[in-house]
Amino acid sequence: MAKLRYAEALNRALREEMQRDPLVFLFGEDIGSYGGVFKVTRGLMDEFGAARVRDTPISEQTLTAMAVSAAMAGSRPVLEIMYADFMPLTLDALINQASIYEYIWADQVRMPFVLRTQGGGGAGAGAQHSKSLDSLVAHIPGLKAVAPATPWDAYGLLKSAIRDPGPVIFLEHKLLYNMRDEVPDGEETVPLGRARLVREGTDVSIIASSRMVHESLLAADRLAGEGIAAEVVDLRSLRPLDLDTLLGSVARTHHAVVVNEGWRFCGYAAEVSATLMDHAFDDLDAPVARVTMPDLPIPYSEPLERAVLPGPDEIVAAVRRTVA
Amino acid sequence: MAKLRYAEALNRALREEMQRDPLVFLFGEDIGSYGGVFKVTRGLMDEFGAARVRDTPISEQTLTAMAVSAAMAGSRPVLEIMYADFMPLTLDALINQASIYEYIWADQVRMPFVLRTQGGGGAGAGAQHSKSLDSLVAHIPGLKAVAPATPWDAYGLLKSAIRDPGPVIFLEHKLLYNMRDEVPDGEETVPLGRARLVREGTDVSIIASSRMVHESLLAADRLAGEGIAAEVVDLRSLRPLDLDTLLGSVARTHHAVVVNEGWRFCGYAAEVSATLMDHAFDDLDAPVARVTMPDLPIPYSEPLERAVLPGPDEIVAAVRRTVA
Amino acid sequence: MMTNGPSVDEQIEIYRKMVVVRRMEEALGALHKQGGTRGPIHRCDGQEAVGVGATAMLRSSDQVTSTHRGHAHYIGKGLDVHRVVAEILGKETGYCRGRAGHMLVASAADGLVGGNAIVGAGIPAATGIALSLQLQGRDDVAMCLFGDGAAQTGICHESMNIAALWKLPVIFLLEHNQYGLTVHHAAQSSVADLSVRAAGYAMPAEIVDGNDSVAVYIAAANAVERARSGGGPTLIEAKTYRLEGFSTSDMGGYQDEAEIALWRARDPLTVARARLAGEIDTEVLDGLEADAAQVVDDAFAAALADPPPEFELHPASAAYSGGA
Amino acid sequence: MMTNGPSVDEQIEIYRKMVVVRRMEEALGALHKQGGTRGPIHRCDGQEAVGVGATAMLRSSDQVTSTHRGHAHYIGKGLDVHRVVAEILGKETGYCRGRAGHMLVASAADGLVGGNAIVGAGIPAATGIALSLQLQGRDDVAMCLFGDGAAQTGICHESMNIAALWKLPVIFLLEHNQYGLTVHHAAQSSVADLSVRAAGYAMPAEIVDGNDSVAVYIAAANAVERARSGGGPTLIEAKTYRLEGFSTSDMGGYQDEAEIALWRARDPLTVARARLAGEIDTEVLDGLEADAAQVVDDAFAAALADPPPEFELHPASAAYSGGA
Ligand SMILES: Cc1ncc(C[n+]2csc(CCOP(=O)(O)OP(=O)(O)O)c2C)c(N)n1
Ligand SMILES: Cc1ncc(C[n+]2csc(CCOP(=O)(O)OP(=O)(O)O)c2C)c(N)n1
Ligand SMILES: [Mg+2]
Ligand SMILES: [Mg+2]
Repeated sequence: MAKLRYAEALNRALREEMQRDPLVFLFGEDIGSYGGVFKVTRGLMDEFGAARVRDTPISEQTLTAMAVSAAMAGSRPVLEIMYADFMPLTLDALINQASIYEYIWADQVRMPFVLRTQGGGGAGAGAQHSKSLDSLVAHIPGLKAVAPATPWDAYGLLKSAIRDPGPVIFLEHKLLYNMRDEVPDGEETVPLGRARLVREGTDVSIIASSRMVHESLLAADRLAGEGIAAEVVDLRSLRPLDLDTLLGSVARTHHAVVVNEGWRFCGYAAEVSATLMDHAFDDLDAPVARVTMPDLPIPYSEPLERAVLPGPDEIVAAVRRTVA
Repeated sequence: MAKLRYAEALNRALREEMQRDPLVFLFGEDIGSYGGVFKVTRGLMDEFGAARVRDTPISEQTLTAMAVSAAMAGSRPVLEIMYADFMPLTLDALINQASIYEYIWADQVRMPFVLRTQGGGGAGAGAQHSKSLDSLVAHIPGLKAVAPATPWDAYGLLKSAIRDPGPVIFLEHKLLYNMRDEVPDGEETVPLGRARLVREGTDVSIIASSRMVHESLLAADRLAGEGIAAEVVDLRSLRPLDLDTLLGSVARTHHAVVVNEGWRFCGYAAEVSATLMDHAFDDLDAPVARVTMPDLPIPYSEPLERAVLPGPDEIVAAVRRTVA
Repeated sequence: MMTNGPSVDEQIEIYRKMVVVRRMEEALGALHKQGGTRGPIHRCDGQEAVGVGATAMLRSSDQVTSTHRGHAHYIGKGLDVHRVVAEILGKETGYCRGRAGHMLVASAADGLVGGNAIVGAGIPAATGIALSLQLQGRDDVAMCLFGDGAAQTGICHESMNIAALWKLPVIFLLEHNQYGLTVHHAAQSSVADLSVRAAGYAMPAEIVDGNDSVAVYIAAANAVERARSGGGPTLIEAKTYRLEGFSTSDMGGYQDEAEIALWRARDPLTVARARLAGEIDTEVLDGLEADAAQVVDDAFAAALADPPPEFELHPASAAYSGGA
Repeated sequence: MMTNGPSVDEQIEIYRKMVVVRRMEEALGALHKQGGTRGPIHRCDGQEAVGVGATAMLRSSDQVTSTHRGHAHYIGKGLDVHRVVAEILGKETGYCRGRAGHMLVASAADGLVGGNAIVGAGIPAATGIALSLQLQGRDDVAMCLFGDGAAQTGICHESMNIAALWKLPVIFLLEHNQYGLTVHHAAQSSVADLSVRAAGYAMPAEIVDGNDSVAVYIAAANAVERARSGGGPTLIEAKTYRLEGFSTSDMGGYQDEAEIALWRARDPLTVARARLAGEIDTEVLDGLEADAAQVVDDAFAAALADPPPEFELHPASAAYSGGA
């Protein structure tokens, strides 16, 4: 079992999938000779050539539309959008094109493409380079969306995403790229659409994804010291949601706290809360708590950024209120 | 008290605000000589000239960015985006620009602009001209979003929106433009951020906006025949949400059904459900039900479109399940 | 690599298809007047020479992307009249089982993917297809037909830059019909001849008489030949005119009658017939016209009698549904 | 309307500001090495002649929009060095109280609104400001400085078309520094000289030596004069070079050493000083350089000692909060 950094795990997944399937190609800004500003595509242009690993102009809207149509024409494009903050530029191609063709054209076409991007705060990158816009992409029918929290899942989910017959939005996190952890030796994939029970507990279910899984684990450690046994569920897949795992957990704990790094209002945590309302109202002894960014742009200065990002303090406080 | 069509009420509001404030100007596709494809700006170019009522090229992304910056420079732009389906093209200007400047620039600037658009299905306009994307715009901090259901509110909210010191997204509905109803004679406005109790009832709160208010009223009529007294709340303002009115209603009825024409997953109804979970869990005798579009693109053919749009049947069924 | 003009046989086939399109448009207009259509229909009367002439030399494996005004493109690319009409009428027998409607018709088997009601969206779509064709080493080409209004969109610029940069096998076929919806091109475009912009991408360009199907054919054939042989993209600006207004919901009043008369005198059907009349018997042409009219009549009769689709949830429910 | 070059006094002031910027960049580079900065800093060493030369003739009521690489624009437009540095360091005394960070600095009072980390976003922003200025009958102008990478974005095209169509008082000042992030312009742009694209908007354009502040000044002054007098927009392409890589996180390796050496020999500070040396005593220049260095040293010393901001929820909570 090799230990790899999250960025290396992604790189390995890309390399293996490109070796396996000549229809896979990569494109995006600075992914070629430079190997990507987060180094995820390092070395791939040398191995696969400039046709299959392409540097592009700064044209996110068109690049995304091209990913959709190139997929339709038989390729398996993997597009890198450098920051999740630029996702608004991709949304016409996603909402008005990728989302509709398969259904509206009565299954005449498939669109097997992956849009990789990375979001999240904590790096002092400012209001236009730090956002988590999970709910924007998770709202779109016809798309899947995943957000790996570990090198293992980064590797396994990216392989599944590339092999999937439809569009997959792949949300990485800038603060996770250097995380080192185990990655399987074989060619194992991780199925899309399945959450992972990261830590068992009996008193409360903390439901999170991406970097917030690690913040939740820190919170769970602290809570254990107070005698509260928190279960931590890593959603991994934002759409479709793994309802069975969620309901199973809540049936055991009767309390839930949802943690998401995006904004609160109409954010991803609202959907998880509403879904639990739909399906687990009778299991719940308290309302589902949401721990999110406040509804503010992300400020630059360190003390300000620290104040708005959700972390163990906020999670612990929400759990205490919930189980009280 | 004049009876005006919804489109005429909007037209009157625009005319009066342009007369009142020379800084107000309108721009958008086909709004000038043609008077708008839904005739909302009819006659205004003749009255105010081509400088203040401008036809534009098809460049939504830039037009929205221009609304933001023209507002910052002292104007009060009112931009028409012809279909809400084109809102993805406006989102970079909204999320990465309009949303952030006031806070990030420490209150050095204000951005008093209005983005008018219209959404909704039922007109056979197909998957790219029928969507309701409420949650996309309601997710953005720093913006307000309103969705009038009546000529009165169309008139009064548009006046308030134009006078507001910040950005307001104004969501009209294509099937309401011909609705005729009372509009105040004076210069009355309707404040942003306040819901309206449309119909009182004791058994369930039906919470809706835009055209879904009328579908909810039809449902309430039918439910009355079954002995279920439904209260209907018209949100009017999607962001900020009028929490007091919602909580007051649910405290009386102990049951809630949220109706929204957008998609379900991460849709606007999820936020209302989650908010009620946050604040009214103990008041609720049953989970909040969501009545929405299924998570599918909107098909063209009439029987298919009718099948996916929420209407009285779906609302009645949801209420029955909720109060059962 | 200059192409000879189309052979007489080819000209006959082009003319036949142009007549089919014209009869279709007229029949749709008549049906609309009777209330037999749904949603606005964008007729292309007067522009048949572009859509049919530009696609006449394409293989079925060549890929065409279209617009909201695509009827001539559909028939030009070889789609079956009955199944096109059935789609426009929202029938189960339509190319997309009634889900698409007239603006979004697609037939993947015929290389038409597809109509598009987001102005400009066909441009990056064709560019992405061309990239896929190039990567797969196929010698097929992609062609997008788009309007003078669409040429003002950002994605047009981004696509042309990328296509020229990567020498993609794509033909940009601009149907300059003088208007974008109701706005004259002089109020949308800073230049009268849009083909001057090609120099900004070091791309060859040409202006042709869009009402002369032979001129369009020759220009397109040269561009197709260039694309197929690795010579990269071409911009063709076909000057033409929309004789029947923007759509069936157009209330008119913004066009100059004299201008319309001028163009009507240069009706592309008249031009094509006059040219053929020098080569073959007029009885043959009369017969061909009668046959074309019959094909259209039969198509409408059949389509009107066809069953509507029945609603079903999409089988690929994982992608089209957020929850499990 | 040809402008004479800048007077000697103006040249001295331009040179002084260029030295200030260079010392700032160097100090930021040194501070970064010590771990004293947060997030990537985009130095503009080598480009000072553009940012300072192009803004030297502007009034404080003229409006400038900038980029992620805006330090020379900030100083050129008259911002205070200490408050700029304080903002870059995230201090309460910064122009935006530390919320913006170095990529987003704005000073509305100085007509700088503002830095922007969405590539290209300053272009429609300036266009919208110009529209507002025109509508208000002010004779101020708007100027956007943007990069060769930004010129490939769709909003650049849309903005130039609109600005030319409406004869807006805006100057498009393209800083062609050969790279967009790590990608050479030859891999991003289909043409080497981006100014050729101006013909596509019937807009005057000019290429200038971007390392010669006098040449930049003259071109900009002519364009400003044209804009102020109702002559509409101009595109100026200033050829220059980024001497210190993309940002402080640039790992290099993609640039040619010989190319860097070539440009270093034409350092804009050397060029400006050499020209001034013919006009005034070198002791004066030495003194000026020492003064500029002192100003920067003092600014850093003060800013480093300044207090960080404290987090507070935004007072305009209605707009920045979804709930009541
Ligand atoms: C992005 C977008 N903006 C606006 C519209 C509304 N609209 C539909 S067609 C049209 C005019 C298009 O003009 P042009 O490209 O010249 O095509 P034509 O109708 O002349 O064939 C407009 C503005 C749209 N469908 N999509
Ligand atoms: C919309 C968008 N896409 C990508 C980026 C990432 N990015 C930041 S700067 C940059 C290069 C910009 O090149 P150019 O406009 O030439 O400016 P320069 O850095 O050379 O000053 C890129 C791709 C971004 N910030 N915004
Ligand atoms: Mg047109
Ligand atoms: Mg550059």
